[in-house]
Amino acid sequence: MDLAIKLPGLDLKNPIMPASGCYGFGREFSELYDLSELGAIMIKAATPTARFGNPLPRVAETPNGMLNAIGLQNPGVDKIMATELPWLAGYDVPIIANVAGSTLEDYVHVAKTISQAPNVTALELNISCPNVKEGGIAFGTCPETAALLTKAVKEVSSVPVYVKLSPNVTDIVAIAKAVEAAGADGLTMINTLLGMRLDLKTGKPVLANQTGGLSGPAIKPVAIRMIHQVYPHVKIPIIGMGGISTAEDVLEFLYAGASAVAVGTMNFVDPYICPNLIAELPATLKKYGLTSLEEAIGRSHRS
Amino acid sequence: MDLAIKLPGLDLKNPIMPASGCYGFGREFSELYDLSELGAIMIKAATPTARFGNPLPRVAETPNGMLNAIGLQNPGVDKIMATELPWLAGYDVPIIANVAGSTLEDYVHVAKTISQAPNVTALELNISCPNVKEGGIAFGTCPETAALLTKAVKEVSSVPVYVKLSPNVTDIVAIAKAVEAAGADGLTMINTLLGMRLDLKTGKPVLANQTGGLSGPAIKPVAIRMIHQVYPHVKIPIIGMGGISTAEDVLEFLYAGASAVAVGTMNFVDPYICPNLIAELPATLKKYGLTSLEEAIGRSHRS
Amino acid sequence: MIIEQVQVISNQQIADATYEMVLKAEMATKMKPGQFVNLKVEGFLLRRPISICQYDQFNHTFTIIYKVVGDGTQKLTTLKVGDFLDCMGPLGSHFPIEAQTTALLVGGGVGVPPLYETAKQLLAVGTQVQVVLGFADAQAAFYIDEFEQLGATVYVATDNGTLGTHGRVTNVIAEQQLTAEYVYACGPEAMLRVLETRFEKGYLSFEARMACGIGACMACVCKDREDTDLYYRICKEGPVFPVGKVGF
Amino acid sequence: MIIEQVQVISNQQIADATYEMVLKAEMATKMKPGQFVNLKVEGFLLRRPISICQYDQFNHTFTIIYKVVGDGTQKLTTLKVGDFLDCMGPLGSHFPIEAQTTALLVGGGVGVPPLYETAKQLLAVGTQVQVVLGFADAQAAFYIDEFEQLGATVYVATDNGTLGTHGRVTNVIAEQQLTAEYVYACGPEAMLRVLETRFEKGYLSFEARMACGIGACMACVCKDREDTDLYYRICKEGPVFPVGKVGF
Ligand SMILES: Cc1cc2nc3c(=O)[nH]c(=O)nc-3n(C[C@H](O)[C@H](O)[C@H](O)COP(=O)(O)OP(=O)(O)OC[C@H]3O[C@@H](n4cnc5c(N)ncnc54)[C@H](O)[C@@H]3O)c2cc1C
Ligand SMILES: Cc1cc2nc3c(=O)[nH]c(=O)nc-3n(C[C@H](O)[C@H](O)[C@H](O)COP(=O)(O)OP(=O)(O)OC[C@H]3O[C@@H](n4cnc5c(N)ncnc54)[C@H](O)[C@@H]3O)c2cc1C
Ligand SMILES: Cc1cc2nc3c(=O)[nH]c(=O)nc-3n(C[C@H](O)[C@H](O)[C@H](O)COP(=O)(O)O)c2cc1C
Ligand SMILES: Cc1cc2nc3c(=O)[nH]c(=O)nc-3n(C[C@H](O)[C@H](O)[C@H](O)COP(=O)(O)O)c2cc1C
Ligand code: FES
Ligand code: FES
Repeated sequence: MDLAIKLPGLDLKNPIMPASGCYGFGREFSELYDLSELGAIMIKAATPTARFGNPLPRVAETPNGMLNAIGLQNPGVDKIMATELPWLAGYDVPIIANVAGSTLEDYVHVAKTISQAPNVTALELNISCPNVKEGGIAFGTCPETAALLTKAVKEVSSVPVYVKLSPNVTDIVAIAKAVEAAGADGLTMINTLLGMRLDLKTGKPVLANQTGGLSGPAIKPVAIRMIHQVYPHVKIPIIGMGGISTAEDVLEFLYAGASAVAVGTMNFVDPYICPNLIAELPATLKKYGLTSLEEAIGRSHRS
Repeated sequence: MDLAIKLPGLDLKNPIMPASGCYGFGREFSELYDLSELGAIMIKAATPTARFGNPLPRVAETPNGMLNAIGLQNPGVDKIMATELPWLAGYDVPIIANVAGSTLEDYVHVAKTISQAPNVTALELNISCPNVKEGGIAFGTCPETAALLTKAVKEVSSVPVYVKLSPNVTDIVAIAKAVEAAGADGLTMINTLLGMRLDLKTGKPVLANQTGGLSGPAIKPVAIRMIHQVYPHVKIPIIGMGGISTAEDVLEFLYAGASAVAVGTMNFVDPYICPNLIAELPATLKKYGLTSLEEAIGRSHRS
Repeated sequence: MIIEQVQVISNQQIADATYEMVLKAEMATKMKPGQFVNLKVEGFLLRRPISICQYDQFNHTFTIIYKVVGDGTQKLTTLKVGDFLDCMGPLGSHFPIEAQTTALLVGGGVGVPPLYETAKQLLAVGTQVQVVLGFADAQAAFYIDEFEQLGATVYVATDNGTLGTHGRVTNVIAEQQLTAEYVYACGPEAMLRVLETRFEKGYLSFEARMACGIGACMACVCKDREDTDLYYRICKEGPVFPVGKVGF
Repeated sequence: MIIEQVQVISNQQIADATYEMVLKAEMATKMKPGQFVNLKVEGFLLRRPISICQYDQFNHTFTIIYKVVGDGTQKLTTLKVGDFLDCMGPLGSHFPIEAQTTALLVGGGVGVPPLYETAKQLLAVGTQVQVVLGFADAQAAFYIDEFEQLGATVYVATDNGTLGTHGRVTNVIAEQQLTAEYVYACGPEAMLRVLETRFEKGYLSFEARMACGIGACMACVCKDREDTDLYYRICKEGPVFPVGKVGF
C-alpha cells in the first residue's frame, strides 16, 4: 500500500515522524535504523541562543504518561544550522524545524534563519511549550497573540509554517481558526497538558520546574477530541500527536482528522517505534478495510 | 490518628468521600459497607426534572482512564428529595448535593429545593459537566458566568455552596477567584477533561455522545497541578479529586492544597476503595512523618 | 456480590479465538444461571464483564468462555494454571429455573455460554430443552457436544454455512418451526428483537458497555418498553429480563 | 545498544528490600563494568535504569542488584524463574579498566553493584583493590563476602553503626587513612562531592531521573565543571565520568 502523502512543504514517504523534543536531532536513533525510512523528522526546538534548560529532575512518571520540564535545552539556532542540519542532510528525509523563543523577535529570528537550511522544508511554531517562563505557552493560549506571531513568522519564513497548538485552552477551535487566518499552512497538535507530581517524602514537586508537560498514552483521548473538534473548522492539514503507541492509535488519529502523525514519548520506551509503526501501518489499514491513507484521514467525519 | 476535619457545612469524620456520579445515591455500596464510615457522600447530579441521559454506549476505556457521557441521568430533584435523601438520612453522614441544569433558573430551582433537605449540608455546583448540550460546562469556562451563577445560587441556598471547577480552561485561577468573590464557600476540583475515542471498525466515536469526560489515574497530574495553582489564590477550602486510587494519592492531593478528597472512577474498579482508603490513611500519614491531617494540607506550599 | 482472588484451574482454546477458563472460587456457591462476573485484567482500568457458563457448588469452581476481541481478552489468554485473577461476582439477574414443559434456548456467539448452566438446570427440573446455537463459522463453534451430552436437542447455524444451517439462529427456528413454551436467549440485540416477535414468554439476556457492573454509574441503562420514565440497569436489574420488558 | 527479551534465571532477596536477579541475555557479550540496562517493567510506561553488577560473557548471563524503593522495583520482585523481561542495554559509559598500582572502590547503597564487576576486572589486570561499602544498616548490607572472595580488602560503614564503622564511607576513608592512585565510586551525589575533594584521579558514576536512557530526551543532563556551555547526558556520556569533569 502506498503510504506517501503530500502536505505543504512536506513530501512524506509515509505519515509517521518523531515528535519534537523526543528525538533530539536523530543522532541516537541513526545508530539503530536508517533515518531515511521516516516520513519526516521534527527536530528539537531551536531558540536564538543556546539554552541549558531547567534544573534536574526534569522528568517524572505518571499513570500511563510522563511529565517533562526539559526547558527547551538546545545548542541555539546557529549551532543547529552549522552542525545538526548538515549532518541530517545525509539522510533523505524532510526536516520540520521546531521554532521557539521568549519574545516575538526570538521566533522571527529563529524562523528566518532556520528556514534557510536546505533540508528544512517546514517550520513548526512551538507556541505551546509549558516549560519556559516567558513566551511559549502564553502565545498559544490567546487567539490574537497566536495569530500575531504566526503572521510575523510567515512573513520571514521561506518554507511553510505549521503552528503547534497547546491543549491547555478553553477553546482550541478559536486558536486554530485564528492561526489559519493569520496564514498558517498547517497545524500540529497537541503539545503537552500542564501537570504536576508531588514528592511524598519532601512535599515538594518532583520536577525542579514544579509543573511539567504531560505526554504519553494518558493524553490520547484529549488529543483525539481536539483534532476531531478542529478538523471541520479548518482547511489546512493537521499533523496529530499525543500518546501514539500502536498502529491502531495512528489510525485513530487519521480518522479524527490528522493527515500525518508524530510519535513522542513512546520513542523513549521503544526507540524502534517509528520504523515499526511504518511497517505495521499497511496491514492495520487493511485490517479495517481501508485501501489507502486518504480513506482513513478524516473518516470519523464522514461515516 | 484523628482524621476529622471541619469545612463549611461539613463536619467530616475523615477527608474521604465518593465523587458525584460515581456512587449513585449510595444504595449499591450500602450493601457492601456502612455508609456512615464515609467522610461525606457527593450524590449524583440533580436537575429540576428527571433525565434519562445520553444514548448508549456511555462509557469507554482509555489508557489508565475512562470516558463517560452519562448525561446527568437522574430522577429529578423532587424524587431525590422524596426517596433518596430520606433513605440516606438513615446514615450518619453529611450529604453534598450535586446541582446541575441547563439554565441559571434550573440551578437556582434545584439549589433552593435540595438545600432544604435536612441531611444535605452542602451543595456542589456542577458548572463543569462536559456531557450536556446546554449549560454545564459553558458556565464553567467563563469567569463572569461562573460568578453570576454562584451568586444566584448562594442567594437561595440554605447551606454552604462548593463550586465544581472544569479543567477544560486556559486559566483555572481566574475562575476560582471569580467564584470565590461571588460568595462560594469552597471549591471542588477537578471535573473530567473532555476527551474522545474512535471506533476503528466503524470510524465513529465510541460514545454515542461523541465526546465524553476523561477520568481516572490518567488525569491525576492535571488535577494536582490545578489544585496547586489555585490554592495560593483563594481562602476557601478545596475538595480535591481526579484519579485517586491509593492512600498515597490522597496525600498528594492534600499536599497540593486539598482539605478533603473525593474518589470517583476507582469506585467502579474496587467498590470498597473508600473504606479502604479511610483505613489506610493514618498509616500513610505516619509513613511520611505526619502527625495530623493539617500538617499534610497544603504542605507543598510550605516546604 | 463478592470480590475474590480466584485461581486459574485451566485456560484453553476451544474454538477460533475462543477460550474456556475454569476458576476456583468460593463465590461459585452463590451463582445462578445467566449471571456474570466482572474481571480485573492486569494492565487495564475497567473490569471485563463475562458470563458464567457453568459452576460447581460442591467443588467451588466455575467456568467462563471468552472470545478474544481486544486487548483485555487477549491478556486473559496469557493466564496460566495457578495464577490468580481479581473477580467480582456473581452479578446481575439470572434465568429463572422453573419446571416448564418445553424451553427453547437460543444463543449467538459469546451469548452461548450462559445458556449452558441454564440448560443443565432446566433439564434437571424436567423441562424438555431444545438449543439453537449460532456462530460465525464452523471454526468458531463450541460446546455443541457438551449441550448434547446434557440431553438437549441441539441445532446449529453458521453465518457462512460451514456448519449446520446457513444463516442465523432465527433462520433455524423458522426452518425447523421450533416452538416452545419459554424462550431463553442471549446474543446480539438484533437477534433478541426478532425473538421477541416470535415468543411471548421467556427471558432475554442483554449486553452493554459497562463501567461499574454493580449499578452505580448508569453506563448500561435501558428503558422500559412501556413506561418511558422507567429504566433498568443491565448490570443490576439485568442482564436477564422477561420478554417484553425492555424497550429497544 | 540492543533491545532483548531477557530471561530470569534467579531472583532472590539478599538484604533488606534488596534483590539480586540473574538474567540470561545475549547482550551480556557487549557489557562493560559500570554500564547499565533499562528495564521495561509491566504496568509502567518508562523504563527503569539499573546498573550491571556482573556479567558472564561465556554463559551469556548478567546480574543486577535492585532495591525496592517504589512500585516498579516492587513489581520486579514478582518475576519468577523463566519469566521474560524487556531489557535495553548495555547503556552508557563504563569504568575504564587499566592496570594501576592501587584502586579504591567506594560504593554507597545501590551504588555498590556496578563496583563488583569493576573490582573483578581490576583485580584481573593486577591492580590492588580496596573497597569501601556504605549501607543504611547491617540489614541492608550485601555482597561484602563476595567482594572479599574476589581478593579485595573490604571496609564497611553503616549509617547507624550496626556493621563496620558508624557513619559514612567518607568516615571510613578518613579514619583508615585510605589512599589509592585511582578512585572508582558510585553513590549519592553528596558522597561523590566529598570524594572529589580527596582524590585527583579516578572515575565517578552519577545518577539522574531518566526517560529515554539513550541520549534523546535531555532529561539527565549535567554541566561541565569549567565550560558552562558544555553539558553531558548522564545516560550517554555518563554515567561514569573522570573525576573533575562534572559540575555539581
Ligand atoms: C453481561 C455481559 C456478559 C458478557 N459475557 C461474555 C462472555 O461470556 N464471553 C465473552 O467472550 N464476552 C462476553 N461479554 C463481552 C465482553 O465483556 C467483552 O468482549 C470484553 O469486555 C472485551 O474486552 P477487551 O478488552 O478484549 O476489548 P476492548 O474492546 O479492548 O475493551 C475496551 C472496553 O470496552 C468494553 N467492551 C468491549 N466489548 C464489549 C462488549 N461486547 N460488551 C461490553 N463491554 C465491552 C470492555 O469491557 C472494556 O471496558 C459480555 C458482556 C456483558 C456486558
Ligand atoms: C544509571 C543508573 C543506575 C542505577 N542502578 C541501580 C541499581 O543498580 N540498583 C538499584 O536498586 N537502583 C539503581 N538505580 C536507581 C533505580 O533506577 C531506581 O531506584 C528505580 O528506577 C526506581 O523505580 P521504582 O518504580 O521502584 O520507583 P518510583 O519512584 O515509583 O519510580 C518512578 C520513576 O522515577 C524514576 N526513579 C525513581 N528513583 C530513581 C532514581 N534513584 N534514579 C533514577 N530514576 C529514578 C523511575 O525510573 C521511574 O521513572 C539506578 C539509576 C540510574 C540512573
Ligand atoms: C521530553 C519531551 C520534550 C519535548 N520537547 C518539545 C519541544 O522542544 N518542542 C515541542 O514543540 N514539543 C516538545 N514536546 C512535546 C512533544 O513533541 C509532543 O507534542 C507531546 O509529547 C505529545 O506527544 P506524545 O504523547 O507522543 O509524547 C516534548 C515532549 C517530551 C516528552
Ligand atoms: C461515570 C461518571 C459520572 C459522573 N457524573 C458526575 C456528575 O453527575 N456530577 C459531577 O459533578 N461530576 C460527575 N463526574 C465527575 C466525577 O465526580 C469526578 O469529578 C471525576 O470523575 C474525576 O475524579 P475520578 O478521576 O476519581 O473519577 C462523573 C464521573 C464519572 C466517571
Ligand atoms: S455498569 Fe454501572 S450501572 Fe451498570
Ligand atoms: S535519559 Fe534521555 S537523555 Fe538521558
